[in-house]
Amino acid sequence: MFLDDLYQKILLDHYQHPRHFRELTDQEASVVVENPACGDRLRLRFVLEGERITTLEAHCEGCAICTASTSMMAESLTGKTRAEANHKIQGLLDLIETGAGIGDEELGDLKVFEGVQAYPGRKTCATLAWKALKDWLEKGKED
Amino acid sequence: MFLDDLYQKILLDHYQHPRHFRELTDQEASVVVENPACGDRLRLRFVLEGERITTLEAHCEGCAICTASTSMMAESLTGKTRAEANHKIQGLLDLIETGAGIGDEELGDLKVFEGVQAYPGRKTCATLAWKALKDWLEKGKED
Amino acid sequence: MSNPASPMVDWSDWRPTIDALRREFPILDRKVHGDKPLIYLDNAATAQKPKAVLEVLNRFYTESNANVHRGIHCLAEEATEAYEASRKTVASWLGAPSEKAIVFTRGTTEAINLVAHGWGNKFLKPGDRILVTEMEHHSNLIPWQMLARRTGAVLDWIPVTGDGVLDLSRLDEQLASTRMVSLTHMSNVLGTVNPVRDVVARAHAHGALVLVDAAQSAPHSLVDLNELDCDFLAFSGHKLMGPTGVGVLYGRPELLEAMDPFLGGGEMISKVTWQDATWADIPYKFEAGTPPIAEVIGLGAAVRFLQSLDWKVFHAYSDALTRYAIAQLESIDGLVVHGKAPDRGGAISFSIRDLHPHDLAHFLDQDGLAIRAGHMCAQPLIHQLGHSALTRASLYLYNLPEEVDALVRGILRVKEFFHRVLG
Amino acid sequence: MSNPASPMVDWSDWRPTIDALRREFPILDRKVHGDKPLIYLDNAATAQKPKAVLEVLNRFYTESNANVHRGIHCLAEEATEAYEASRKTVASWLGAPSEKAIVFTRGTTEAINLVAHGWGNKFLKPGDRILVTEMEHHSNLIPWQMLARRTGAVLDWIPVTGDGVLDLSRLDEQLASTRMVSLTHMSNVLGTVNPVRDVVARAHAHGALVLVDAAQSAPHSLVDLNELDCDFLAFSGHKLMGPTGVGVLYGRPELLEAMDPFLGGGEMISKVTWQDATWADIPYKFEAGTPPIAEVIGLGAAVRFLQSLDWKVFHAYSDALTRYAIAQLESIDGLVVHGKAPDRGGAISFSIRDLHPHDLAHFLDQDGLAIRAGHMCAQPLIHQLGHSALTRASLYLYNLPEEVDALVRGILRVKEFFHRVLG
Ligand SMILES: Cc1ncc(COP(=O)(O)O)c(C=O)c1O
Ligand SMILES: Cc1ncc(COP(=O)(O)O)c(C=O)c1O
Repeated sequence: MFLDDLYQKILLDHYQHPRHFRELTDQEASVVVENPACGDRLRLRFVLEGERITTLEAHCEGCAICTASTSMMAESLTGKTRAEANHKIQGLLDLIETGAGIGDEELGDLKVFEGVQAYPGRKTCATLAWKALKDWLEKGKED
Repeated sequence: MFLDDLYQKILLDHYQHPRHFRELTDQEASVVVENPACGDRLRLRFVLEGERITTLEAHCEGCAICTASTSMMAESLTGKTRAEANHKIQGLLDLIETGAGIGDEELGDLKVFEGVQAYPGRKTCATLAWKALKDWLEKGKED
Repeated sequence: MSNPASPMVDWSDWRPTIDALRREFPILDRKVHGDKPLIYLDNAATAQKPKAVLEVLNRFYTESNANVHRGIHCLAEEATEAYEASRKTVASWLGAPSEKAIVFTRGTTEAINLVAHGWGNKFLKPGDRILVTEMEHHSNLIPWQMLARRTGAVLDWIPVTGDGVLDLSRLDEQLASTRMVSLTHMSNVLGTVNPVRDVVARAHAHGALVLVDAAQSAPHSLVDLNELDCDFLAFSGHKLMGPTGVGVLYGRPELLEAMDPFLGGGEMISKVTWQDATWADIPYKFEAGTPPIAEVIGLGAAVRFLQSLDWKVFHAYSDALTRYAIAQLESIDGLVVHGKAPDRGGAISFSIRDLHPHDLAHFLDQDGLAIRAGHMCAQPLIHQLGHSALTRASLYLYNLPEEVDALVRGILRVKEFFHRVLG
Repeated sequence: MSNPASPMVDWSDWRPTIDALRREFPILDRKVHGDKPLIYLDNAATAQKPKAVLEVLNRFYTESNANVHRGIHCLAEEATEAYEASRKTVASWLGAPSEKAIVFTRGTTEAINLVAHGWGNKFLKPGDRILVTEMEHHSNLIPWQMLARRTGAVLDWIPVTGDGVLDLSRLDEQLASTRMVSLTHMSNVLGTVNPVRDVVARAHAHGALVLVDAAQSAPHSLVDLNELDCDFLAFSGHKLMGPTGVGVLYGRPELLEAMDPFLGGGEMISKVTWQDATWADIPYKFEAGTPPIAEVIGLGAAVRFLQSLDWKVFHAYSDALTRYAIAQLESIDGLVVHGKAPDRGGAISFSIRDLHPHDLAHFLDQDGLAIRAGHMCAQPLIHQLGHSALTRASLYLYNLPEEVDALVRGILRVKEFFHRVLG
């Protein structure tokens, strides 16, 4: 199965043991987003102190790709500044859209999502959390 | 042109010199009907005394077939009883739908409409007045 | 793969018929992802098209294409005749009292919206009840939600039991002050075939009308208006081997006559002045604008194709294949099939412990298996079943037992893969 | 027949291009009534389809047929990709700011009804004015009449002069309290091309929105949103060489976002509970139910076909052919062409003294000539012109000067026949 390249151990590990996950109510969540294709629901809670993301919590009832992508985002962006986060978000989105983007080193484990490029139907799964955070950071600017 | 068989002198004569035609207002008319395909409007005025149609007047802004058919109806049914009229109406409608119907003798000039059978798009033109009278006679029964 | 739990079925009597049928569908020869033969098990979403339909479409466009109803030329007359012949075909197929009762729409969804507007806006009053069921497709739920909001009517639901059948124990109570019951004939999630005739009789006794969503039942030739006795019925062409872009609303002529038109435009008028218009007779009153002409003609061909089948054979085959598929699927550890109705069709939805439908569907696709994962446009039902998504395999007449076997094999492989990697 | 009054045009430069174009249209080889070559002059009603469109339709059904947007399998992804590619094609063809601004509908009629409901029901108040023109097709009149009745808004008209052009002398006055101007880009009766850009600028200055009915102009590739600057625009696929059953509504994204959805059902929702639903993002909010999938994909092929043409050549040819046809027709004694706009397309409506359009059309049909007779879905305009029916010949890119000559010859023959029999 070619899909093995996408569903690697690292991804499935995050699926099985998602990091920074806890049950979140809609009220607690900073954003609630849905995958329109499947109705999966994702709740994310962010705390920004100054320019730094100090807390990033999530809960996702979704597939392995969506769950792992959310978990890996939470792990890699907690403690990062807004600028650092934006850089990484864009890197991940570019990787999935075009295969290009920031280097392998910076991507680290996120490189696993390169495989999603070949599967247009799954792009939403892989990017849902990242786009939600991006929107939230952009809106945050206006405050 | 095969259409010559339909557009015979008798038909075009009624088109040019329609019988029993005069300007009728919507108020005066017993029925006003339209050809939904083209928006042509036909006004008919009937007077029934007892069982007999004593007056049958018409005005039609329509094509040759519609005008001639209306004129020939007025001519052939004025003075007829309801039963006689119904018989002739059904004869004309059958002629146009199936080619069958009452004999040539009874049809007389109306035989010209046999040709409409081949032209589904013109059936409404040829039957508009006849169907309107038929409906009116049926409704009349309820009085 | 031979599965010890599977019922022993002898398919050989059916085989020549099904093989002959399959030859009518060019797409069934398709290979995907390189050399994998397509195994199409997403028929409840849309059905594949036989050559007969494609040829009729192509012939129309290359020989008779014209606009309908208003032209006095050869092409316009051919097009109009073919268009109206489809209406006759559909009317007689359904057992409708008259062709005037057949309105062509874009699909089931538009047909239901048409009734919600044309009938609902005119006749519903605040407090009137609209009754649907808990197993409705969004297309038979949202139009009524929107209508309730417009008119102040109240929306209520017939509950669904754990087995996936309607709980009609409180129906008579629910029917008090109900003006419209709108229910699906066959669930696109649970496969359940509902006792429509019974619901109709009880609804009529309370003076309520009944709309039947036949999107899933019409493709299996289960619609007989004389038996169902419903007031409205809707289905889509694309699910019964016809083209996309076309569907049917059947309505009792006297109801259609009483209703307001829905869309305004060409075709649906009689006389138009600057400020006002009068409407054409039914069914034209509801067919505003240039209709989906080629699609209606193609739908006629699809219905004729369905009519040409020996349904004694195909119903028996479909039932056997559905039962076989359910048994095979349930032999998989951790797999639960949702919907245990005794009377059911081939839409089989299931969940598997620790395996999300999206992941499963994606892996199966790599094997050429086309199935569906998600909410299947029935979010409330799926949530009620305790899920946010399910996997659905839906069978149609041309599916084969080997395809079911391939599905089961595929699922087992995906389970093994996840097990292996997750340890 | 050589007509002394005809302008001398040298067609030879164009000829190879037009002949090559004609070869793309299988139906143009059709013979009718035995051996009469089809002369199709009813293009404003619907256009013929090039092979490119038919092949795309057929390929979709035989290779990729699946429902869109919700499937994670190969066919569903191919179908979705092709469907969304059509949206991109249409958006870039029109010069739309974003694909989100493109909503697929069944046709122009549904598109206009969608705006009348989704925008009109929400934003119009009693006394607000809706401004149309006296040359509108019923599809751009009835929806506004119905909306005015629903909301208490007032319907008003921009008059049309004897020459068939808009009388804009009172426009600014009429625009006071107007919220929506809806006008045709090109009249299907008079051929007139309206000064949309000017009307838009003045309407915007008064805070009114403008919807452009581009049903007749889009087929001639006359739509550039950057130039027109309108707020909504509607057209049908079938008139621009695409399939029936599909059309386009363009709307400014911010307007589409503010509007209520029109039809409720699958595809157009985000989250659904028993009592409520939230809507999907634009454009999906307006695409309820299974869309006309094959038709949208076929429409994309039709637009690409149009894009492949050299419009410098085709516009010049169309203009020349239209001018030629008008001159030839006007040389006939007793014939009056309605519509003298300097900027005009190839829809040519005329009346002939003592010859009813129906009779004429019927006789011409016997010669293979397909023209239209009737009210052309514009009853108020036709009555204003003093008629209850007109005859219309409408030209498209593949028509030939010989076909115009045949029309003129045919008309003369019919006149002679009537003369002879009537004496
Ligand atoms: C100017 C104009 N507007 C609207 C329409 C309606 O288009 P459709 O019937 O495809 O919805 C037409 C064609 O019939 C037209 O010519
Ligand atoms: C039960 C049921 N109702 C309604 C629909 C809606 O049909 P369409 O999307 O063709 O309008 C579907 C299919 O999607 C269905 O399965």
